[in-house]
Amino acid sequence: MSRQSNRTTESKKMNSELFTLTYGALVTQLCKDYENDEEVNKQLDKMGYNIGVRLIEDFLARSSVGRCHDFRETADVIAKVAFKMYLGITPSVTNWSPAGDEFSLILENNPLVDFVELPDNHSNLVYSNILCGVLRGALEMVQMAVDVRFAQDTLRGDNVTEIRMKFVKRIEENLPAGDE
Amino acid sequence: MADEALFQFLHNELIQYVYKSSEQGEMENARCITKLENMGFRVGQGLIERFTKDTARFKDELDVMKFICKDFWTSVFKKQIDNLRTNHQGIYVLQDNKFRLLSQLSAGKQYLEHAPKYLAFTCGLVRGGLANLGVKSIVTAEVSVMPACKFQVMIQKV
Amino acid sequence: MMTMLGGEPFLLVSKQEQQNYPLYIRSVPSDSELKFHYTVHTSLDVVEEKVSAVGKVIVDQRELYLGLLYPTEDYKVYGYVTNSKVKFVIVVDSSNTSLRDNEIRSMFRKLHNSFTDVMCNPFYNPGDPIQSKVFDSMVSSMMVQTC
Amino acid sequence: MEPHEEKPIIYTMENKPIVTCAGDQALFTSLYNSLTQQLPREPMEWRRSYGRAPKMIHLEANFVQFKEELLPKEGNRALLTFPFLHIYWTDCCDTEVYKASVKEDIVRWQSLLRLHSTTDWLIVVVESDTKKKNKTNILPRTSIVDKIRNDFCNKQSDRCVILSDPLKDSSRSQESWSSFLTKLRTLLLMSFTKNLGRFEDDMRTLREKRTEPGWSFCDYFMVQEELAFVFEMLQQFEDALVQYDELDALFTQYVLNFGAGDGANWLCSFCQPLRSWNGLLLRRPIDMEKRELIQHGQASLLDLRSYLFSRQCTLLIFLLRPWEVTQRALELLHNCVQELRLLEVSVPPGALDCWVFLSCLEVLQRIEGCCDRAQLEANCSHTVGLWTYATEKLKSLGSLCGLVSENGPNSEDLNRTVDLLAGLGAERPETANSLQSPYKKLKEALSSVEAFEKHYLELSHAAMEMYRAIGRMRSARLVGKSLAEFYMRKGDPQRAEAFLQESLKSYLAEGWALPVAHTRKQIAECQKQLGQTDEYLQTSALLASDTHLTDMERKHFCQEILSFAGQTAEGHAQKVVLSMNAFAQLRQLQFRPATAVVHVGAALELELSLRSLMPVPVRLEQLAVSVHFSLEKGGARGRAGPGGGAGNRGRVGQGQGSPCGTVLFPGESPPGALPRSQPPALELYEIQDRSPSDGALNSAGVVCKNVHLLLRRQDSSASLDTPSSTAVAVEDGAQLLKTHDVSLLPGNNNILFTAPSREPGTYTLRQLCATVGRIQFVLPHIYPIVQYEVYSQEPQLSVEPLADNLLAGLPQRVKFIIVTGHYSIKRGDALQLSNSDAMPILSSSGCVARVLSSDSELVAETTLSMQSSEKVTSVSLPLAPPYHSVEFQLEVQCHIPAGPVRPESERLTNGEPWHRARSRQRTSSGMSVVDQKISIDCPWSIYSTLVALTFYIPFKAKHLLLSSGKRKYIQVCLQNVSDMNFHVSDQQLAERQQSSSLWLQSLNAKAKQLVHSKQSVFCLWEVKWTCEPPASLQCVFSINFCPADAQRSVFTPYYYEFQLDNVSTLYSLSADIQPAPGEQQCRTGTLCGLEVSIVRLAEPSDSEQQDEGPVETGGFCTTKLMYEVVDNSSNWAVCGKSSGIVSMPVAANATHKVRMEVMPLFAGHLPFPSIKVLKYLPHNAPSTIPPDTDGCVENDNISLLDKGLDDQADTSSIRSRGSVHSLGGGSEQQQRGLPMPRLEPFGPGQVFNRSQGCQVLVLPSKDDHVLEVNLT
Repeated sequence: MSRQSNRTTESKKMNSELFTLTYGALVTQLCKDYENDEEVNKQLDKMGYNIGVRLIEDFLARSSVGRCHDFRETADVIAKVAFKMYLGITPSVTNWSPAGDEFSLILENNPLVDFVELPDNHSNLVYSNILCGVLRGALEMVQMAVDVRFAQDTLRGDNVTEIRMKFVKRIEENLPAGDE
Repeated sequence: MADEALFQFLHNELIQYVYKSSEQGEMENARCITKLENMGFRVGQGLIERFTKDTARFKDELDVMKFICKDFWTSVFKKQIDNLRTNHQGIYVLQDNKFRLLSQLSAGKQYLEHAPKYLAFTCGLVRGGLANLGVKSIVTAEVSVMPACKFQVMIQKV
Repeated sequence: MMTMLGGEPFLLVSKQEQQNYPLYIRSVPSDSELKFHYTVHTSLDVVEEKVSAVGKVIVDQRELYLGLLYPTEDYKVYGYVTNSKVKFVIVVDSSNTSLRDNEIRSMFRKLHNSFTDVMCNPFYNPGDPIQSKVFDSMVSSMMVQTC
Repeated sequence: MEPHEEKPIIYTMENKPIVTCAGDQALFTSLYNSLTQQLPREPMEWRRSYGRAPKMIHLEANFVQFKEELLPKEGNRALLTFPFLHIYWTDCCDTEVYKASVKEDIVRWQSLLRLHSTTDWLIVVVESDTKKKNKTNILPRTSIVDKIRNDFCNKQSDRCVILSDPLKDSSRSQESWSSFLTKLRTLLLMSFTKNLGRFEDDMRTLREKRTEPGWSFCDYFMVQEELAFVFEMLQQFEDALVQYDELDALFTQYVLNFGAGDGANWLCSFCQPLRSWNGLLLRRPIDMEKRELIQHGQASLLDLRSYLFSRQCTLLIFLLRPWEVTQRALELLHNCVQELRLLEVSVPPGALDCWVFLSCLEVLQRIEGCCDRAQLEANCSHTVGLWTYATEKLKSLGSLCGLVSENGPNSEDLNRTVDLLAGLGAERPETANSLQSPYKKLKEALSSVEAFEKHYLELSHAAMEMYRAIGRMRSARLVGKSLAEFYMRKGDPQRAEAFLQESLKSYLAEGWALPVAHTRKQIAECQKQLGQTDEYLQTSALLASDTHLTDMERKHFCQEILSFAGQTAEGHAQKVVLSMNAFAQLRQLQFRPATAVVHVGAALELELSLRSLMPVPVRLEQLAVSVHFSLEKGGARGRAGPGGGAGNRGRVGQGQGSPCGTVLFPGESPPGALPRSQPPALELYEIQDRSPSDGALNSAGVVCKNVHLLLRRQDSSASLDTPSSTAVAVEDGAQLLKTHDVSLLPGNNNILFTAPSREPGTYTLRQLCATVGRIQFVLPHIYPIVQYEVYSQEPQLSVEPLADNLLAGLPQRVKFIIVTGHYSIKRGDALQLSNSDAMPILSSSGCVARVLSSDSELVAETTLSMQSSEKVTSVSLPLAPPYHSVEFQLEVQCHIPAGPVRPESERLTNGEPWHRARSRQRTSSGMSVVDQKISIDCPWSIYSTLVALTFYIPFKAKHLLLSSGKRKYIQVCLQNVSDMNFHVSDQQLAERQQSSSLWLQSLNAKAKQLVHSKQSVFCLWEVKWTCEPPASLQCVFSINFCPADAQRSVFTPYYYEFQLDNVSTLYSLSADIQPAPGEQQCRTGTLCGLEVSIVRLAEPSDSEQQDEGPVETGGFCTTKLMYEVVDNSSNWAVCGKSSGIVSMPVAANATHKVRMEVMPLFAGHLPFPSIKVLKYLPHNAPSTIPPDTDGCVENDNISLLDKGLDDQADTSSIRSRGSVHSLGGGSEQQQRGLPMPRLEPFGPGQVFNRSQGCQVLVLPSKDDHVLEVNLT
């Protein structure tokens, strides 16, 4: 899948390659710095969070998206606007919980993991975990506390990559977001 | 461009991480720079492998440098190097008058001291790219007026 | 010998410190595997000859595909060198007539692309022997085709 | 005289297109030469069919007499024999003659031509004046020509030309020649084009038929070759070559198809078994024999190929492309081998090798034939392939014919040889007389073992040289390797090994596992044969550990080692030493305890994990680590004690040592992995270039620290592991860590050692040596460096207080710690403590001694027995082994010394050291200390140890003399400076010489009081007397105290002694401030009057007499006083004379008043300015340093207004106010100078100030700003 997508030497793609590779370098660095995968996952999530809280401004500024009325709308914006804008992909939104407070983003292809092959000694690494952090951080800035995690990952041999996202609560007063 | 914003966020986070994970001190600071540079190095290797996949074999060192200044720079920073100079003794100076990773840093002296953090990764990119093309080098950088920036490439004769 | 039809040992040679150590060798298992290795190793002479010829020669001869390096009684040895000075060598049983220059060319392209992906795998440490499963399967499929 | 007739047509270069000549032969013959010469002179453009590029060609022709036979029969496609043009020659100029003979002749000629449908003809009419001369009835010249034209060339008149006076050398004849030649050429070319065109068409149609049954390649071959010939004839070699290449390709395709399954039946002729294999023959332009064979479809594959190639070769050489020949040759040879396989042609063993061998040499010689040395050498790269190929083939022939085996060929071999030679047939005439001909070479090579060797070596070396010359080292080495194999077969391992080692090097360098393994095997073989035992064993070890070998092989080599090891050394041959790294790898090494620092005799364990690379378990008689011992700061540990180990952790493997005392060793790269020399990693850091003037940042950047290292070229070759070569030496004499009978299993093994620790010092692990029978595997250097330390320690006694500071006057616990070091405490050992009265040791019963091990685990606990005599207290020690510690506590009490113990922080002489004093006070706790020394005799030493204990006195006392008029009070302030709280009770003040006339009346509470830490108690006594009080009072203050938290309150007394002098009051001062006249109140900024009155209270006392000599003036004696009005709080501006001298009569109630003016600066209740009175002594009077009693200072504090100590210090400040006289220090310096009047302060309490602390109300003035003005 990644194979074809990389053929083009068009500059936008290039950038995403730069991004992909840089992210890769980061992950491997973390793997060097921390002994176990869980720590790495945590760190990735943190960094994602830090990005998220900054990213949201950029996002709101560039996508003229207004306030979302409900979680479903949020989900759509994330999938159709945010992911498209930043990663050039449009994951599908599925598996709504009956309560409508939890759903899944299904990524057919995840630019972060182009070229990546997980070595056996990193079975517990959630390679793309930064995405969870980003989503968490960004939504927190719009007063939404969410819980994000990877349910499936093609890297780990699943057919698709699935990000599971659960609405926790609405944050009333906007507490200042510090780096984690 | 969207992707780029994302990259810059990531790049900043990278810097934050590296500097946070190490306590301060001259020694430490040096280690951070080097760490960033090394990450860049690996990325550079990968990128150049892709970029040169469909190009003809390079004639010589200069040919390679030109590629870095034109194609490579364009693909990564979406502009060419503004000026390339060499002493024909294996030293090249690449000048970028509006270096992308600095342009987000607001200009002005007080930010100048932070500039090096934002250059290390790119030094690595270049060194990695060159190394993968069989040109061993040392890449350093200098800023005096942001966001203009000079990268100096010292070729190691092997 | 027919058993070796389409049996190409592939190999990539890194340029690190001008040392042509193999990053990846693959061949149809056969008793003449050793001979493959010798042949391929020797072929590096020609590869280097051709590579170093670059710069002297005119531009249009600077393509990555080096063509037939040299024929032996039993094999045809083809070469390819990436800009990152990684050398690919394909050895084909000389009785294998199905593979013409163009097929070989495209095989090299495939190899190169796949190798590029390996290089971009953050967990791959450039210069180490290649263990990538993707790469492996790609090579296998190629070898199957050529039989 | 027809020169060409007999000449048989041979297809050679001499071929020229044929032109027939009919008519007047004599005439033609006369012109023949000039014709043949002139025809090629000028080139002619040949425009060709099928859009082929036009060519300029020089035409030549072969003029032959016309014969009917020459005209091609129907279907005969021979081109070379084809007459392209027919010319009729006549010089007839006479109509009669023409009519008579010539015409018929032409007609006949024409009809013949027409019969064969050739239209390419020309009639030449030669006219010469000579002929006309002797002729009458001349007709105009033209007539004949015209006739001919009418008769024959209807409407193609150009078919008849005139050549006039050809033999004359006139311009006219020139012209006619050239026009004639041009015509001739044109016609020739026309004919070529036409006929070749037709020919090619036929050829093509023929090729189209190739799928039809019965089509024969050979026939077609002949046809197309015909074309090739013509091109060749016309010197169009390119075109010729193309023809052959097409044939080549066509044939190849057929063979491939055959391989793919569809075989054309004509191919069968090529499938016949191989009968002759006399290689290529390139010395004839055309090999007719082979051509015949092809023509008759009897050619074998090799025949066809050989012929084809020989033609291609010829043409390429004409085209000056010899190198293409060599390249094509190699391809051809390979290709033929393939094709024979494809066609499943049965080939006798070795036949092909012969053919290839011969062919290679033939090609090479052909090339040599047409190039000079220089060219050849410059083009090795093109020829070397053939050389090697020939070499290989010869080699395989050699082995086939048993010429390589040590004991020559056997009969069978010989038969084979004979058959092979038979296949060569007889030598060809071309090479018959060249000695170096391939044929001869091969025959000779196969003739005898020696000859073979000679030729084989010759070829091999030639090939190697060339490869070297063009820098194809690997190829050269490969040839070398096969040469080595040859030598092995010849039983000459010596030579073989050299080559093998060389190739091995390069395979190692480039990390080619399989070749490495294979070559090593061969080397092992050599070494075995050469009986190089050590090397062989070393190599075997490498092989046994090489995972690229089969298990069988590995076991075999391992077995080789073991069985050698098993042999009983004949004649005490000393052990064989091998490098260990092939046998096993040292992975890690761990110390217990981790610090790797122990005391003498302590247990230090060392576990090393060794990874055995052998495929089977190996039993080691002994595994030993040789250790280098050095005294280096072994002793130094003594002081450091066990704790010192911590500092030494670094020693464990130079930084590699993790805190857990483990040293990891970088794993050897496993065989086949790549020996990569890592260049030094570059170190970057930030720089900020700031401008020197203002620290502003000029520029910032990233720079590289270690450029110098990085820019240095590092050659990787150094880093290659060639373990076998390095000779390893066992260093002996060193101490050893040993274990016996270890069995190493494949993979990791952990072996435990106990490190020797008898001698104190540093032990460095040097070598690791595993002994297997006669073999020792040695790791020559253990790196990173691993060391451990053994220290020896002197026994030592230390005594430390339990509390952070010991208090005097109370029982205090002190801790005795004995570190036994190397001494062991025996029964009856005791500490002898010399007693001192000041600090008795309270022999508290049931105090216990604890014996601790070096890592402070409790070993034993025993109650101490103590005997005290008046001199010493002896404490009998519990038994304790070396490097243990004994701890016990004793209770001591330090008596507070009676008499003033002055905290040195408060000692003072006259005023000036006060600054220092005060600053000291701030720092120090202010507790006064008592140092107590105990000398202790320890059983391990003849010298007694002095232990100093410092006790702090918990209290500090100060006293004050207070006066009120004549009444006197003594106040004592007791300050608890300790951190404890105390109860104090029955404080008492006693006067030394109990004079009945004076008593001290306590004004204090009886009850005991609690004094908290840092608090003070004040006690007050009134001094009462009946008659004059003595000049000085000796007072002793005493108070009992006991810790507040003490369960049973035992009170200890605290004493404080002090002395008071001149207590009685001599003068009383009083001051009064009056508002300015007419004012009710004082106002700021307005002058007020100040009146000071000094009243003498007492009669002169005798004490007074002696110090200031009163002066007799006017009957009664007076004494001089100096007064001074100062206001330091700057409430007042003292105007006019603020100080002055007054002389007072020495008599009671003598009074003296002084007036002056002061101006209040502020409104409100202002305290009076302070007024001082001092003794003013005449110069002759003896100086008395004021009695230096403690507390007198405080005393002053009180008596001199409420100004703090500052004023005392501020003597300078007084002086600065322009006063001529000085205080204190001042006086001293004046004594040193010439005698002058001096000032002396009065003793404490001698002057009483009534208006002490009085205040006066000052109202604000109307206009403040005025004040501002006059103030400034």
